[in-house]
Amino acid sequence: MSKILMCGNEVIGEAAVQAGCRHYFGYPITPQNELTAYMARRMEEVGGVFLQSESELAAINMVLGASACGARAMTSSSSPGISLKQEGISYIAGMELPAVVVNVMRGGPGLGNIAPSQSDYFQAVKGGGHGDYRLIVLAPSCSQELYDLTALAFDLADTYRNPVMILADGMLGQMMEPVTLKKINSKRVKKPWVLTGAKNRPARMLRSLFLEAGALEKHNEKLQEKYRRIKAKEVRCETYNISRAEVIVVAYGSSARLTKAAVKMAEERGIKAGYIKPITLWPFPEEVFINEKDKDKRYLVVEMNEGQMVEDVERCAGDRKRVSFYGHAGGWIPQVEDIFKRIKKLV
Amino acid sequence: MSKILMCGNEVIGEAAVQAGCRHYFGYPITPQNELTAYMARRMEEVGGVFLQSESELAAINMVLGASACGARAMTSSSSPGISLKQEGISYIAGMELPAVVVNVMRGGPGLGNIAPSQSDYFQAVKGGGHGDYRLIVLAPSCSQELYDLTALAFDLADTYRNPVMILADGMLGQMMEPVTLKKINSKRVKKPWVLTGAKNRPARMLRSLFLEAGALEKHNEKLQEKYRRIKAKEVRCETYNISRAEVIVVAYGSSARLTKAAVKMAEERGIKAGYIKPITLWPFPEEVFINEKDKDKRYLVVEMNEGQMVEDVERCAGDRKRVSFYGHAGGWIPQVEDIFKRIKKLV
Amino acid sequence: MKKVFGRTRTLRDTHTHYCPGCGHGIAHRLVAEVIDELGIRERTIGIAPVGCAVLAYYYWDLDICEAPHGRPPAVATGMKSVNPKNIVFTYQGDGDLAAIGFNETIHAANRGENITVIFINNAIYGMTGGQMAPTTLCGQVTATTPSGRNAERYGQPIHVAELLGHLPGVTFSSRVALSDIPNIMKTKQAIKKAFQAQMDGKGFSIVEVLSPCPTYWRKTPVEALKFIKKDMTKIFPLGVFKE
Amino acid sequence: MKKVFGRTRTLRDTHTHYCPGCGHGIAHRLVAEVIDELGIRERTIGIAPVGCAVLAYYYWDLDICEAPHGRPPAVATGMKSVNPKNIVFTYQGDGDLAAIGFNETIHAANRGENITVIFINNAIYGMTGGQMAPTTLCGQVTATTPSGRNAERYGQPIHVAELLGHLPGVTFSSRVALSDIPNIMKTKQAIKKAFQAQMDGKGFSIVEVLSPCPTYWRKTPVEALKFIKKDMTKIFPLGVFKE
Amino acid sequence: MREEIIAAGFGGQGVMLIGKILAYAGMLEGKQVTYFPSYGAEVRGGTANSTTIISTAEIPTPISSHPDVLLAMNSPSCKKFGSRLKKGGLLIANTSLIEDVFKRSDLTIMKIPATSLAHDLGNKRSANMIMIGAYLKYKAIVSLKSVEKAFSIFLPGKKDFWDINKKALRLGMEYEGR
Amino acid sequence: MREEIIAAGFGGQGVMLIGKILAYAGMLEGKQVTYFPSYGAEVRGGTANSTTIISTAEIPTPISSHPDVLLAMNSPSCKKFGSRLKKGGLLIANTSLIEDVFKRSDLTIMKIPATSLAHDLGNKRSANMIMIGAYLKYKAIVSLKSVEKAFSIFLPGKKDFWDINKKALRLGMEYEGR
Amino acid sequence: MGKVVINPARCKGCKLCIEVCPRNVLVPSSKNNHLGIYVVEPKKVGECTGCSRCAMICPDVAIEVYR
Amino acid sequence: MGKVVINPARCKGCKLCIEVCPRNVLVPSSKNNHLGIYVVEPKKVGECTGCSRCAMICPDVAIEVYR
Ligand SMILES: Cc1ncc(C[n+]2csc(CCOP(=O)(O)OP(=O)(O)O)c2C)c(N)n1
Ligand SMILES: Cc1ncc(C[n+]2csc(CCOP(=O)(O)OP(=O)(O)O)c2C)c(N)n1
Ligand code: SF4
Ligand code: SF4
Ligand code: SF4
Ligand code: SF4
Ligand code: SF4
Ligand code: SF4
Ligand SMILES: [Mg+2]
Ligand SMILES: [Mg+2]
Repeated sequence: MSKILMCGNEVIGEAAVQAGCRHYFGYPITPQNELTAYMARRMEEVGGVFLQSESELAAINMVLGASACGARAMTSSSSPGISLKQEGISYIAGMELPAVVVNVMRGGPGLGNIAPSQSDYFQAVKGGGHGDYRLIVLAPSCSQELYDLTALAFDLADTYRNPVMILADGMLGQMMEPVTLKKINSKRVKKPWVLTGAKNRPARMLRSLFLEAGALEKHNEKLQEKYRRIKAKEVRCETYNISRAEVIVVAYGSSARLTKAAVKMAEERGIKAGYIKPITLWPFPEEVFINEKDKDKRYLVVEMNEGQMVEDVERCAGDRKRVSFYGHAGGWIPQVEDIFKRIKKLV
Repeated sequence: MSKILMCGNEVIGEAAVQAGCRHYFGYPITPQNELTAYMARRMEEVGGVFLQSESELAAINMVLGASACGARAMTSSSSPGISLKQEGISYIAGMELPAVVVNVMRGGPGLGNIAPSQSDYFQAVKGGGHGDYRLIVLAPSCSQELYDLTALAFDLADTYRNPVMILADGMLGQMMEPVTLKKINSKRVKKPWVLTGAKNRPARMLRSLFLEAGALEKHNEKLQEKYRRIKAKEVRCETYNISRAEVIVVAYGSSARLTKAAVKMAEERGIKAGYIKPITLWPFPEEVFINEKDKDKRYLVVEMNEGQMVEDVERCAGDRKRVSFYGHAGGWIPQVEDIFKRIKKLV
Repeated sequence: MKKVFGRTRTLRDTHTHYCPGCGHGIAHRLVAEVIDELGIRERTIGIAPVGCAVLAYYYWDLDICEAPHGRPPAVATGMKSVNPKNIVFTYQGDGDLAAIGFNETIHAANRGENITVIFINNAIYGMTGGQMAPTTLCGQVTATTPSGRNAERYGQPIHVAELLGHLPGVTFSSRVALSDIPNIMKTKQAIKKAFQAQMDGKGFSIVEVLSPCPTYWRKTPVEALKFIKKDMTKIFPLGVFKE
Repeated sequence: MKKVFGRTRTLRDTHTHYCPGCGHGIAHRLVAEVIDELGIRERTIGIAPVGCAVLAYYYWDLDICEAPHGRPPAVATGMKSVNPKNIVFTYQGDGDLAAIGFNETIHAANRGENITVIFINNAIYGMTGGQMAPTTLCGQVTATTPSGRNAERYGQPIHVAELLGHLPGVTFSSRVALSDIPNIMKTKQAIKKAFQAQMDGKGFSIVEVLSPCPTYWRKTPVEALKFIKKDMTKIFPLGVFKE
Repeated sequence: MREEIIAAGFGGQGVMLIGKILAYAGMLEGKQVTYFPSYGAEVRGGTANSTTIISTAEIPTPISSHPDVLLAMNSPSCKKFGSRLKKGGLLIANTSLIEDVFKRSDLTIMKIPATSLAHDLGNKRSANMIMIGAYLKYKAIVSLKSVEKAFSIFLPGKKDFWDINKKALRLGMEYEGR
Repeated sequence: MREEIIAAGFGGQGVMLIGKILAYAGMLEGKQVTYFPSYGAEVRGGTANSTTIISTAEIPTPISSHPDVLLAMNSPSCKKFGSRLKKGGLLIANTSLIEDVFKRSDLTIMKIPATSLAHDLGNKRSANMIMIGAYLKYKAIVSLKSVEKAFSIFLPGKKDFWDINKKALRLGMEYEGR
Repeated sequence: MGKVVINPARCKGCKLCIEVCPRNVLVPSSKNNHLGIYVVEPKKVGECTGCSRCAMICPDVAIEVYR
Repeated sequence: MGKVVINPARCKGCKLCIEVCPRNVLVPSSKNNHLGIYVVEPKKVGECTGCSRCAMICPDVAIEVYR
């Protein structure tokens, strides 16, 4: 299949269309505007619904409504806009509705800037909204993954009746690199909960409110049970040379691209290095760390933030003293050489 | 000083008034309505500003405005409303404005219910908004602490030019118990950054936007430097018997009340138990855990959620296998006996 | 003897959690009757608000969805975009629609979304314990206006039906009241017109219903109806503002 | 010879990031001149929007604060509550004010907050690359309406000045245009009236300024001004809607 | 010493006030106390209840799963909380509105038609005070004096009302309800 | 092989298109490529730039701190990026708008008055194509054929425009600019 | 001639029906329902015209009307 | 009699001033500023009345007017 050159934001859009998404609701924000614009064009072509909402709040709740009626629905934004969607995301998770939410992260906090960043890991992975819910969080690191993981996101969302977040950043969204637009065979998931009007069947309700004594506790247990299933089945992670490595670099998304090159550089210079690239940030690939019992291993976590995933690595690595961090926030992008230097320091 | 009987929400309000807060902006939500109503009454009495805003979004941004002009400003809400405030909180943190935000947590996710819960730990402590910012998070566990910590919150906010969150829950907010309304000697912090009109001085600007190359990175470094200072100076924590204990129970807020009783029960039955009650959830009392090097110690984390602070304990305890968790979400409140049973199991 | 008045199909036979004399019960009945009379129950989707009517899914035998506080018009927009043949309506209080959710209301109305909004204006936040609403009357004492709503601070009550009537996307906007039998009958007619407009694909329809909250008006149910008639309709005139 | 036209005190002498022919520059100047003529610079606080004018703090020599996208009226409300003697104004685009932030606008207006809003209606989201705004004209091609704004889907452009004019808390609401010299002079007068209203403690004042965005209208600056005159004012009539 | 008291009924019967008064009285007598209301949507139409705990030791939770005492003012709340009463607990039932009182042989049960008594007294709203009176009769956890003091704090300045409620308290204390 | 190219100028000069065309041409020739634009507020009024990387190996980052080539279309961008050029790098400067070209003895510098040449050609907007032509002359990383193919992808169907730009490309290739 | 049937389990005793009945058919009773609410009952049964006013105002749809 | 002074560092070449000048005083120049923009310059200098129309429309406040 031949490759084409599109910017990452457009790749996400095309993957959604190929995965059967016909309902997109969004509000412009840099650096993901190409995605909104792409959907505006493409939905006209494929007869889908594109709606520029009055705000991010409206967009996430339009997604809620469309999903409640059975559509594969999506919205996208960047950091400040995603913050505004937190209430809605918590509702969608609580109501067990599928939905795909794209965050093309930029520099924060506040208005920050529009440079690439990975500063919303905590928000995405630990829950920026209220309550004990979890998003499935997918972290692509190149255009091809943007395509493949976006398609996967819709299947996971339907399968688990859970919102899925694509956690990209301004670099991935703006960059063009060749991508193969494989045909996507979407999973057809039955949705016997969808609202269509109570015709020849009992009426249905979709809600996250459980006022009866003990009901919300039960509902939370049900959610947790689902999360355990997801943890058991959906962890995705790329590893390289970790059993022989002395230093394992851990990075996702954009910083993982750089990390790979740095690890290669280290190897060329005779250093035993490897890497772990989580693809699902939640569920986090805990087992990979737990399986590496060798106490002499050192972990270097590289993030384009001030240290967020590093806390998960510390938690899983057995002993946090083995974990070090390299990162900055606000548009900083690591250099391959600098990562390499950090690796060298650790051996 | 004589004690009086007020509900927890009112105690927070009175503490704010005593600490010199004269600007309150809020939107009703259960279980914190008594606080909003109290401020409506009290601000009339003391000549302050009470404003019921049209929404939580408006409320947090009114706080931003009032704080930018030098006022000790506060808002309060409960879980879904706090989710809506995440963008504003991220801005306030990015702009380095002092502010006090009260979250009287209820059951989630989504609409959930109005029963007590501790399900917003992650949101408060890891950052529900976008970007690498930190809130100072104070977790009171009784009415007296509601009073004392609310007063403290205003001082910390001014001192560090940082938003401070009071993380309470429906139980603390609704409960009445005797409290001493000590006179509060608020710290007077100079605010040479306040907007008053550029009279006889250069114009000032308050912003979180840093578009110039490298500027946002620098700004983030400045913030991190501040966070390190806070970590060094402001950790607050209550511990009991931890050096001799075999089992250390870790709990904050409402669940800490129950934990204390359970630890006492265990001691009475000859079990070596102790507890750690973090009062500042951020900065988290990491040192307390790190200081306890004895590998035989077991930690039991008790939360009214599905396991959130437990991740911080796992991170700090040296080896996560030593950490176990007891908790549920959705209005569940642990029983002293059950906590005791869990302690027993661990010895 | 023939039954001349009974419970309509779409209204479940169950106890409601509303206070004695609360207008929500009457409004629920009217909506259910209209739906049954129009024969649209099997293609209708309701959206429950966050407000006293939050449990509406227990009361209407319809497909129903929840929406975050204030967001029903956005949720309805999403729903309608999936299947335009569904009849989608929201049922919202004055806090829900005119405070936190006014932006969603205005924009859905301006887009001319083909949905129906039943707007229960009881001049108070019932659910949360009687705080000021955007429609609270000047001078009215509430939990958050202990000395009465002060126009200096909060301005005049917002006139939703009139304001939305100015938007071209709105096909029907009317204010009615549950103050007595003739007005209850008019309310039903207005609700019917609103749903009919949607069935005819005409765009956004809204019925503002002045509705009693005896509890937080601190009145008996009978006094509450009188209050609507005497005081509330003075500030909120009844009528059709767009048709 | 005497200087009869020069840069006013409050306008910093610096390069702006605006495109050639952008209306923001003219509007900035007018605001600065009014502030200087009224002699209020030293007690004025401005609030910059999120939009092309996000860097306004580099251009006005005033105390200035940022606000999240759409929230300037709420921020202004907070500010004004601290020191009512400060003159507080917001400067907002049509996305900022009429889309994401319309609720804050309406409620601040309805409360009659004693603030001044300069509302730059350029019928587009400039900052983010030319997407549809609530004020985009029907048929207008934008990044998100590749076949032109479709009234079926998005309804008619929102008429902010008229709509706000209906609210009793609003003391002054007017629409002006930067289309030519006489209208630029009228714009300045309107801005002056708006600030004067605030100085007199009269409540909420707003000036809606039709302003060119040559870049995303895909026109030359000269064509853009003609577009305002010919097309835009047809849909958005100039005038005073409340005084 | 530790006493956990639930007062329950429907909205408007004043069960919240019962709880607050008992808590305040406990505080006046130097005890540790907590008071916890039920609230929210539940309050409307459904049952309302409050929990008061009076203790000589610190109170870990203001919520009671197995109370010592239930003051039940209507039938659904009698059912709902009656089954949760501690063995040997005390149930005071407002028989005006409770037809078949919950049956448990391990309880002390006092039946008192508080609503009718209040009616006769001329103030329907005093039924809650009658219930407190009945409680004081059975258990001397707090004194009548403290209750009266607490009452004057929560409902100050309403002289007439005050007198009637004083009577109601006494009526409850005197009633023979076994 | 790995070539990092920055094209920079002000908005409207078509520096983004330069980057995209070079990337596409690289892809056509079976190379790994990335293209990264500068965007946002920066675009307005200020400088605009794009980075293209063409490589035989995987490209870890689309951003270049020390590019091999700079196509500078105006003065500020020549200053801004010229200092970051790799030792031995290539600077192609549009001398129509750059008066004093950045001085570094370790660079190959080509001066070409692209804007005036485009003007003379009858299409001001072709200056960017002239710059590409000049680049092709100095480095054969991609072929003229691939560039022309790429051009027809990004600006399809504009026959007239196409012919002029073909001429522009050749004009650049033929110009002697040392 | 009409008849009203009141479901005591639904009645909340708001008395709106009493207020609107033109024939004063309805009165508060001394019976209370499971919640302890004193419900309304028809008294002057013969007077009822079956006009349904009571039912139309009843917020709890506790009244059926026959004619 | 008037005079205009144009600051080339501020001028963005939008030509609005040219459009509004009643005396056609201003013309596009072939000089470009530091950004490479062809700025506007006064040509028929003697014609200028100092009416300030050009300055009033200039979005970049690049024009000073003397009279
Ligand atoms: C985001 C959010 N904010 C606030 C609340 C709390 N809340 C629940 S209902 C309500 C207002 C109810 O008033 P209204 O909409 O007028 O309905 P009513 O109860 O009067 O029928 C509020 C503020 C909430 N649930 N979610
Ligand atoms: C919460 C949030 N949503 C979206 C954005 C992206 N954004 C920045 S400016 C803008 C709109 C700009 O349009 P307008 O307000 O009309 O101003 P203009 O640029 O046209 O002057 C948007 C959507 C943002 N910064 N924050
Ligand atoms: S509080 Fe008011 S609106 Fe809510 S149920 Fe009671 S009477 Fe009805
Ligand atoms: S994009 Fe439009 S509004 Fe923004 S600076 Fe350019 S011309 Fe002005
Ligand atoms: S039907 Fe008419 S007459 Fe009969 S009870 Fe009802 S209101 Fe009275
Ligand atoms: S109107 Fe209905 S609820 Fe009210 S008293 Fe009559 S029957 Fe009972
Ligand atoms: S109006 Fe101003 S910026 Fe535009 S061309 Fe004239 S001088 Fe230059
Ligand atoms: S001042 Fe008047 S006459 Fe002189 S150049 Fe400007 S517009 Fe022309
Ligand atoms: Mg209401
Ligand atoms: Mg705009």
